Amino acid sequence: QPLEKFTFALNWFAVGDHAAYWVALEKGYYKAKGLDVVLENSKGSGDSIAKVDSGRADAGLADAAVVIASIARGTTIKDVGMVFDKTPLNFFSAKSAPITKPKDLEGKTAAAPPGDSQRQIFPAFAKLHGIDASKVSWVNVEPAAKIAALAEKRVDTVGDYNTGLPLYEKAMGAGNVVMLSWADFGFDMYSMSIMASDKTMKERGKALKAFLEASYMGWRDVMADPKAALAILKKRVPEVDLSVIEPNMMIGLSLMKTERYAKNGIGWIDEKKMCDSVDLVNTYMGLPKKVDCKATFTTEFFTKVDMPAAR
Amino acid sequence: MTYAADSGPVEALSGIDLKVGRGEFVSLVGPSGCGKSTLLRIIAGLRPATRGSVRVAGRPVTRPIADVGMVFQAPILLKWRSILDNVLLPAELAGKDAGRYRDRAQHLLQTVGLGEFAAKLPRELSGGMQQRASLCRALLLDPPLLLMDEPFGALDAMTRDEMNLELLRIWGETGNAARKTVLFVTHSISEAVFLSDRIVVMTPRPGRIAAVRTVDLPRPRTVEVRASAAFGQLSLEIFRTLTGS
Amino acid sequence: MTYAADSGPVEALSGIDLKVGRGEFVSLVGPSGCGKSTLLRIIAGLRPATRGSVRVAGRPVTRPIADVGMVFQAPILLKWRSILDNVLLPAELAGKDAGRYRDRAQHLLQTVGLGEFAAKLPRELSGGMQQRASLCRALLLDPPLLLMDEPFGALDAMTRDEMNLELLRIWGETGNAARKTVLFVTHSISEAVFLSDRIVVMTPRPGRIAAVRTVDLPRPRTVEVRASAAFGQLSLEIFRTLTGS
Amino acid sequence: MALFVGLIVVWQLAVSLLNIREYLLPSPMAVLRAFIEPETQWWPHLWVTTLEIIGAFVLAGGVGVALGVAIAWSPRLASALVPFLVLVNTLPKVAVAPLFLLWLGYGIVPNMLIGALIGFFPVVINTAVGLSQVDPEMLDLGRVFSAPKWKIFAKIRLPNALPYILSALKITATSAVVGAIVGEFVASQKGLGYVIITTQSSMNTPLAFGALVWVSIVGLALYGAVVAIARWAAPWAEATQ
Amino acid sequence: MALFVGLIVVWQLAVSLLNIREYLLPSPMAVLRAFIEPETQWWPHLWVTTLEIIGAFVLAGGVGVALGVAIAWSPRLASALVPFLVLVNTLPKVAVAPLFLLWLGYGIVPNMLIGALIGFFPVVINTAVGLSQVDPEMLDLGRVFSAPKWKIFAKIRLPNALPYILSALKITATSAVVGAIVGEFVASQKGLGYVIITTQSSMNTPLAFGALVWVSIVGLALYGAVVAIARWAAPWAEATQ
Ligand SMILES: Nc1ncnc2c1ncn2[C@@H]1O[C@H](COP(=O)(O)OP(=O)(O)OP(=O)(O)O)[C@@H](O)[C@H]1O
Ligand SMILES: Nc1ncnc2c1ncn2[C@@H]1O[C@H](COP(=O)(O)OP(=O)(O)OP(=O)(O)O)[C@@H](O)[C@H]1O
Ligand SMILES: Cc1ncc(C[n+]2csc(CCO)c2C)c(N)n1
Ligand SMILES: [Mg+2]
Ligand SMILES: [Mg+2]
Repeated sequence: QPLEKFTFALNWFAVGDHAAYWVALEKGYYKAKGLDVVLENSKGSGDSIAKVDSGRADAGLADAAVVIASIARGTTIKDVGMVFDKTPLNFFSAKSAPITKPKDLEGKTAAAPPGDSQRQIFPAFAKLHGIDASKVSWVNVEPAAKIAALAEKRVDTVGDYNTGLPLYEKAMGAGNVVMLSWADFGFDMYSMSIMASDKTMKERGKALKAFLEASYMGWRDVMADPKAALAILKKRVPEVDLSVIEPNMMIGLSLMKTERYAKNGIGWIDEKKMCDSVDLVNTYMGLPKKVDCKATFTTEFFTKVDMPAAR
Repeated sequence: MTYAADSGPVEALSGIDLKVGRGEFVSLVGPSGCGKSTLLRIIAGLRPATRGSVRVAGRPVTRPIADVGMVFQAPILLKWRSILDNVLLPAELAGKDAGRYRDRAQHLLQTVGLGEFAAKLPRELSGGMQQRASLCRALLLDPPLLLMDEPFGALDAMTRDEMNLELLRIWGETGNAARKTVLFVTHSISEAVFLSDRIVVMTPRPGRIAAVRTVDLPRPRTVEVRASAAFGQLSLEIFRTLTGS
Repeated sequence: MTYAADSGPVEALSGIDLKVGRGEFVSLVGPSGCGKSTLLRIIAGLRPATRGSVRVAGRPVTRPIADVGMVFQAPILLKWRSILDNVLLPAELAGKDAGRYRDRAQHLLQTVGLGEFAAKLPRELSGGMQQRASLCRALLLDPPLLLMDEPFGALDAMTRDEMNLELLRIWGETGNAARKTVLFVTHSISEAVFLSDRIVVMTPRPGRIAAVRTVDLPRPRTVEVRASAAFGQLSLEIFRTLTGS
Repeated sequence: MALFVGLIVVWQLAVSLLNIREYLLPSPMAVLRAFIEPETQWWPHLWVTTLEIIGAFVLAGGVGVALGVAIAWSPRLASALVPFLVLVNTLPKVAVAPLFLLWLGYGIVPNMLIGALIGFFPVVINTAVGLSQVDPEMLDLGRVFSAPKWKIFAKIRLPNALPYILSALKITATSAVVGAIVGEFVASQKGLGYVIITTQSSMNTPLAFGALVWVSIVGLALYGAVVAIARWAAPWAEATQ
Repeated sequence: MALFVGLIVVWQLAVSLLNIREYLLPSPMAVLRAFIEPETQWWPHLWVTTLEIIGAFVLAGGVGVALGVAIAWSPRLASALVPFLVLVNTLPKVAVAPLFLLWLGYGIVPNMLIGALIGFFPVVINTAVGLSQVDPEMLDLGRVFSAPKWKIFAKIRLPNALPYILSALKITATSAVVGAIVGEFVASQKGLGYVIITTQSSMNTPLAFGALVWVSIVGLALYGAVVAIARWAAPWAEATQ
């Protein structure tokens, strides 16, 4: 029986966040379910969403905030699984001028590519902590220049997933990077998620479900044996530098090893949290129309894959 | 004919009324800047006349005419082509098979003493050699009408005399082939007298026709004709008309 | 002097041995392609001689010499400059104050009949007019040595005669200013005889010196001199040397 | 003009008929709406970007001509400089964005520099080639009047190369526009590139296209200005457009 | 050559003395190590990118000359086409590349197209200008031999414009390199641009610079080839470099 082709659009170039898909590929989980999976790089969530929505890819990775916003702009995609259960949204700063609490942000200059959720959702974070969002001045930077912007003190802080810590430490020295993780300050919102198009959901539901299950099995294996997962990643994408990708992946895993995932399985989407996230986007992102929470996600294709016991 | 220019118009020609018969050899002489080159260009259809009209072979000239061989005052050789390929240019431009004209081109170059230079580039030739090459180019397609702007101006006396004889042969002075019609600009009165059936003498700018002289010297013209008293007399008369003395 | 080219070397000059005195007017005549232009270029230091050497004012020539006025065979006017600015070019190039030469330039243009054309661009001039403009350019700085390559080739007989007289005046035939040294290439034997102290006759390529004739006609040269029997005799002799007859 | 209108009609039809999503390619109508929407403050962005473009253009032109002259001046200089310039020009500028940020920081001047860096090469090459495309007889003319080499450059070679240089400036006018925008992509707080990247990543594509319309307007204006200046500076080099 | 060695020495010294962090600008030694590291399989990447570059170059050259001829051919065509081409060229390709790739898909051919899109403009402008820079007497020559307009174009205008076209091709050679890499930045599974962006996102800067070294080598080789071909195709247009 011939394999069914399934294209999965990653949200970026190879990083630790993507380890599971390479592991599932390497271990033949996709093949076992009759899928011939192709992993494609993208340049950010907008790019991966466009690919999925236009049918160039069948499913993909994207930040939930961007997924929600895109629905307001006419895409017909939905989140079908979650990657990070805890939010990775975060500000990095230098130890010499640390930003340890939200109030510190006032009067500072922050850099981020405009597409990053930190940038888009910041007004919500500011509101939550009663800081004046207009007192933070934003600089647009090319993703490749984010780290340099902070390391070379061109800005006071950079908004970036906390999974990026090892990259910043590589540039600035271990212990010289200060994090302000939004999750630590009562801000809970979905972020990295798996989305699929209506077309895939309607016409290829079985394949989608199979893909998700195999991917979660990949995640399970990554959690069980990160070293082996990294070896696979390195084999598949020899250009990565494991010395930073390893800790990068480990932080990602820490965002997944939650009560919720332990209970419901890897990739579970919690309706309340999702709807809260939609509310935030509706309120703060200046969308042309409000998005209905129901229209943004479905757990129809979810298969429970148990998370290995935390070690 | 008036040239419009940023620096003001220049009236180059005025009230030119001239009829040249088929097979006739007519020379134009006149002071520098009187409009000889302009006149040839108008006849060839390269420039529109500001006033008046030109007819060639009965048809009014409104755009470049066909079947004409033109020797410009400057050689205007294409610097990226060998001399031979420059001579072959008219065949290519007219959509003819250039290959079939190679022998003729080579032969023409031989005639003007450039046989060995066929493969050279224009810049490797002396001024006079370039001028001879451009003559060959004009002759390649054996056109019935020749417009020649000082074709021998850069040649030494001896080469020039040889070329004159060669031109008369090509024109059809001897033999019974149909003669070509030739309009020939020159600064040499004796050349004009030697070659022509008629000589048109022009006034300084704006060029008008000062006089038209018929040259009733016997043909074929030979060295003896040139040495004759009638030749000298005619030359002197033309000189006088030209200088207004 | 041998030109190296992809298509094989061309020997342009061979065994030239010539001494020109200060203030002398020497003409070069010879068949087209015999190396006259090449010789002038070598003397000016624009081309290195393959063999042998050239000395000007006692100094060996290894690079372009100073204080020389050169009229090239083609006018070579800069198309983006007006005629006046073209004539002023030598002053600018030599680092002199061009403003101080404006009157002289305008005057020179007047002399050659181009007074009204000072503001025109080169392409608005006829062939002969361009040549005259390039003559003015060579004369601008009043150089003691003039190298002239057929400066009057594109001119009608009458204008040419006027220019000849003007050149002699400039050279210093009359008056007691120091005469210029002139090397003058021409295809006109009578022009050479009329102007020169000596005439160098060259052979066909590779150019050698066939003969050097002293012209012992009285100066200042006038229309009468040209009509004299001695003039005719000399011209004929030169013609014979040239044609080898 | 007709072509333009036709193009816009085709665009509108394509979007309507093929049912293309607005976030991918908004219809001309949608772009127009975003463009004239009073909420968007275009002027500050337009001003910053225009400044950057003009600065980039002037820098690229000046440095390009200087380098072109240097290359044409001496073969030794050429063989040393050319590979280096080719190298600089083949380097994808976005890839070295962190270095820009390190050395130049962000703001108007760095973006000018990035724009100039993206646009200078055509001027160098065309200037060098143009300077070498001179009739040898004209050089003889200069040499015979014992002009020093630099004067021959200034009075003969350079004016002779002007059609080449002007041609390159037309090219560079458009590169300066792209360059300034790319500079804003690398790092910026204002400007049309900033608007494009910001709106694009929140999938507000109509507004991004509105900014692209401004970019095109500035580009066409600069191009038109260069063409006009070229015509005025070198009327003898009558170009067709 | 000497300049190159000098440059590398300066680079090494700067990195050592100024204490520049490796992630920003690795030392030449570090780059060399990454470059020759046997683990990295350069060939497949090099092959893909080289193909893209050559394709982009050939496309840009071909289409550019064709458009240049069209523009020089008729003033009406010019006034319709030029603004459109200027517009296309001022559009920052990085901004529209995702759109582009969405339509064309991913792979070698779309990246060739992006490269060609980035590189075609100099060829258009230089061709059009070159075609217009013909001595009017030469046109008279063509017309007097009753050549049809296209023959005058083919036999007189075009060879006469060759120095311009060749100059533009030199420029385009480098643009094609940047273009192919930019295309790979947007979407790719292979190629030097892929290596750069992948290594950059894991801060493996020495390897990214290793890829940049390859990019430069390919760029210099293509440039050298164009110069050599130019010299062979138009020996009369002796350029200085
Ligand atoms: N393209 C042009 N633009 C403006 N004026 C021109 C142009 N061509 C020629 N003229 C003017 O027209 C007049 C006649 O020029 P033309 O070239 O016909 O003279 P000519 O008789 O051939 O002179 P010559 O014997 O010196 O070649 C001159 O005054 C010249 O200045
Ligand atoms: N640049 C060059 N490269 C190669 N050969 C050349 C070059 N210039 C001249 N020659 C050759 O040198 C010889 C002499 O040329 P030169 O121009 O000196 O002749 P000339 O006596 O001035 O002829 P003319 O009276 O026709 O102007 C010719 O055979 C010519 O082909
Ligand atoms: C280690 C690491 N580096 C860069 C990114 C890129 N990135 C940061 S936020 C975001 C989503 C914006 O659309 C993306 C793609 C990443 N994910 N992980
Ligand atoms: Mg004339
Ligand atoms: Mg000569």
